[in-house]
Amino acid sequence: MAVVSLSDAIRELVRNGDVVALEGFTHLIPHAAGHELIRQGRRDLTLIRMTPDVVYDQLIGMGCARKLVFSWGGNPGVGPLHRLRDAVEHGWPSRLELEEHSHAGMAAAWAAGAAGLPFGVLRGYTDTDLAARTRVARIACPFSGEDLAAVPAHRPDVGIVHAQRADRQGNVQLWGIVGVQKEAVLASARSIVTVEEIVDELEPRPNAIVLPSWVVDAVCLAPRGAHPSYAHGYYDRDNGFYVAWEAISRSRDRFLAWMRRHVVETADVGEYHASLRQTVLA
Amino acid sequence: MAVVSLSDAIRELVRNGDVVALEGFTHLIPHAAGHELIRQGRRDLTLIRMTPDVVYDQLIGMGCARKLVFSWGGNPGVGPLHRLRDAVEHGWPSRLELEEHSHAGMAAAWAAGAAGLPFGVLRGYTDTDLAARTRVARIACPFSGEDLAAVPAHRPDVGIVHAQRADRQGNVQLWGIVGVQKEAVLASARSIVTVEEIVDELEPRPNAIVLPSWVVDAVCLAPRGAHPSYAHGYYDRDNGFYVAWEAISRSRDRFLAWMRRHVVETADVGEYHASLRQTVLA
Amino acid sequence: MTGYTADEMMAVEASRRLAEGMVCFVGIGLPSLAANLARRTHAPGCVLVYESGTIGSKPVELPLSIGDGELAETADAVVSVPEMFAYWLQGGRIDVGFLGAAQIDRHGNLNSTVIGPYEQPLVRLPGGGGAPEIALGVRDVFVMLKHRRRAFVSGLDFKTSVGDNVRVVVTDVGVLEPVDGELTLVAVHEGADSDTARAATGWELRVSEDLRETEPPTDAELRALRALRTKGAAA
Amino acid sequence: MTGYTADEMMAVEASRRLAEGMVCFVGIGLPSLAANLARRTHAPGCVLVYESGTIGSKPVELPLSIGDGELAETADAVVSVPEMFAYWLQGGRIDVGFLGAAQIDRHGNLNSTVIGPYEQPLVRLPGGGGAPEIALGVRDVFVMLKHRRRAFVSGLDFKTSVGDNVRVVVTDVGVLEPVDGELTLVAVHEGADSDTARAATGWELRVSEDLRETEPPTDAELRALRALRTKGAAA
Repeated sequence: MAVVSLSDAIRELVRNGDVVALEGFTHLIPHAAGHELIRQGRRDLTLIRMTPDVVYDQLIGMGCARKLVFSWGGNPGVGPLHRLRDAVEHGWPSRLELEEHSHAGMAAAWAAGAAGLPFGVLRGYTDTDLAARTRVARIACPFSGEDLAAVPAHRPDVGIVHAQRADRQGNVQLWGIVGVQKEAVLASARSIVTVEEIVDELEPRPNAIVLPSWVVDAVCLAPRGAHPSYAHGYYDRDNGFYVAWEAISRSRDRFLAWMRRHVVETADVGEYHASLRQTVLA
Repeated sequence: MAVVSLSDAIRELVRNGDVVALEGFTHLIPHAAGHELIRQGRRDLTLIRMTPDVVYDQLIGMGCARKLVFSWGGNPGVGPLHRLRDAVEHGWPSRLELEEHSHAGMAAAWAAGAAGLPFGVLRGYTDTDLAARTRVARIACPFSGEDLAAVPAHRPDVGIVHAQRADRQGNVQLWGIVGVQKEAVLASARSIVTVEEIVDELEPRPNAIVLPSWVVDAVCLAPRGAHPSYAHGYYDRDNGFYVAWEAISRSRDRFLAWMRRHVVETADVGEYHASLRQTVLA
Repeated sequence: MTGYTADEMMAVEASRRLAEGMVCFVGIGLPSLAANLARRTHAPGCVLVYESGTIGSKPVELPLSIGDGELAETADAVVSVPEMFAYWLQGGRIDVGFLGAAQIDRHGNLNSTVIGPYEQPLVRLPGGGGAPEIALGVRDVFVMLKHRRRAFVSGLDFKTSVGDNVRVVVTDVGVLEPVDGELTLVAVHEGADSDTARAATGWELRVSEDLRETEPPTDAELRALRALRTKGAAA
Repeated sequence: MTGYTADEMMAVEASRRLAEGMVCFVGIGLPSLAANLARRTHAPGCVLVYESGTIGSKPVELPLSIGDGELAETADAVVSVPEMFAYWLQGGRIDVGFLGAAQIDRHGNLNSTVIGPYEQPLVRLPGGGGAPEIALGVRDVFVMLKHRRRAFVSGLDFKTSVGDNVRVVVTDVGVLEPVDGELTLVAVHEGADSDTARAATGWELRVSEDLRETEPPTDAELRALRALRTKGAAA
């Protein structure tokens, strides 16, 4: 593990065509890393995430994705993801293949991936139309004979998460709603963690998990790198932005203009935030 | 959930012939609860635990157990369990049936039990003689075809653990090495938690897990109830006692005398500790 | 007595069905509103579990998302998402699960996946999320849904979750409960009748012989409800 | 130079094989001694993982049990036991796993279960514990075992773990390594020779043509080792 710049980490660790997971369950969504993937023009990515929201809408709308593996895709508490819908309903900017699961199936697939198992087992998908539309098999309990669902483990090429902080050795600490971040890092062949700050010492905290430096390939400083999501103990969720995204993302032109202004034409997360402030002032 | 006396909890929740797990991985071993099982003369118990040590040696030597489900049985850092050996090698005080697993198999069985699944999956038991001596089946990954091990889930009648503290509503908090305590409680039909103290409020702590009152059937106050094991933040492991147990447990007579003096003829954990102090003074 | 909205009527009616000590798996929007209202009124000991991993959350303001920080800060425990679905939902520890949907059929099966054919959808919906296993894993499923012909359909475009455990459907017109395996109108809200419901239902709606009228929200319920909405209103 | 015990020679020899940054799955006794010695001498960045769930423990005193509180207090992370075996061991994140046993055969298979027939044992041993999956799940298995005829046997009474990943066996006589799938004596400690090893081995022991003599413990190694033993000595 090394503490490197986010642009170097993305350049060295993410290739076109990779299977990439930017995970996070509402909290700690790695927006800065998603923006860097867009700036560097990654293509044909298979994107995995339980709850694709704004950052995946942006990646899809900018044509970075070939396929989406997910269980719930929307703008939480606001509405649909217009770029995701446009890709699925009209193939704009390109066709998007879907592999659709339930949350429980995705969670089991993440846990299996982290555990080095080829599949996860759950009591699920039963009698739904999902079963016919996704990668799920039935498996019989060898003791009771009970019929259960098996999902293939997630094993991305690259797992990307955002955390509150890391120490100078690259040990990562996150707390609050921890979602599937640990699993996403452990299940991936390579991993990138963006953090709010680098500290000398990771003082223990209630409800914190630590990812030791030797399971992380790159730690990158990205202050406010989760915006419009939040970092528990650092800043709140920008609920207004999620509401605003509804209008920004509705039209292709406005979406593209917004992405150019705030992502493509900004160099990093610092300039991204500066550009947002200017827009508000203007 | 109710805060009740340990003797009432054992009387009401544990029956002869039950499958009972007193779990704990070196830390927070529920000795006081084990002693109460002995005082109340429970019989024909199937005892589950990954690492049976002194308290299981005591239960087995006092004739409470019919069967032991385990993965490592010894006096950690000291030597064998003489009462366990005597039961297995010579059938004293009665025959003891063994169901033997590996740690990984037991851990998977606990996780499956907590998850309400009939079996757990692991890459294990391969090419060992254990496979022929225990309840394990082979299962094929429906996607990759890989051959893996399946273990039946643990679903005890009663799960018993010791924790640092609970609040007056019966929410339980434990920290330090947490072992499989959460799984043992969640996998069991009924559960008993002994605690060092009852507090007004469970102030959050690093590395603590909380078991909400509605998954616990009885919370019982048992100060120093883990002795000779320890309660992180309350008292240290009595390593001298584990060393002394080697001599105490070696002969049947000395074992029985010790158990009478310190367990059978004491009313509760308080008298148990008082009797130990007197022995040292004598 | 002050006026109230259809949403408020739905939240109040759903909240009344939650009892002290019930463990509820809660989604965002009306379910969260209903469960939090119950906690502020007749069932302060009602336990809120959010799929983001928070157990026993006691939010003061309504969260906009199921992952808001306040849900973690006020929780008895916060667990990982894999643990939530494996140990807590699949483990059978949840009494009540709330579900919404774009379509429901007479058996309580729900569609939150797609309108039109799956491969060429007219409307691509967010997807199942927790619904398929919530519908299987909780004891009682409560559905909250606006009563419209396009939502109450004779045939689903896609079956996202099964109706076996659906005990009640609360709409802005009234309340449906399964009778002999078919959703039946058992109550209507103030100002509505069985015709209102029939007109808004895409199948031949059964109506209970003893059709009740629901109790309108009390002033106390409305006060508690509106005190909660500050943040939720943003959505 | 001061004298040293056979245990100290074994611990020192094993510790020398641990390199900076290696992640080691450590049991109690000699393995814990060897791994902690490495941390105090040439490999301060060696990562100690104990099956009780502590990752990156840095104990000042040697633990008597793998669950001692100090292992948790000094750890980078503490995880549940199911997570340890699923995510960390089975997940393939461990470089080196130490194993001991009552019996070993020429292929590095180990017995820590029973002496005599399983159903009517002469000696009932503690059992496999973590060994079966440590032997499968780590990259390199290091075995530490006193060199005795009753331990180095031509046939195991019970196969608790498989030898496929055994890279070295450190005994009180010398060091064995697999050559063409059979454990071969490659080094002897000061004062021992191949005959000593042959006499203590229950099979026709192969001896390497270029048999080395191990380096006796240095004063620095012994000082560091003895500083660690305070607590461990209690066992």
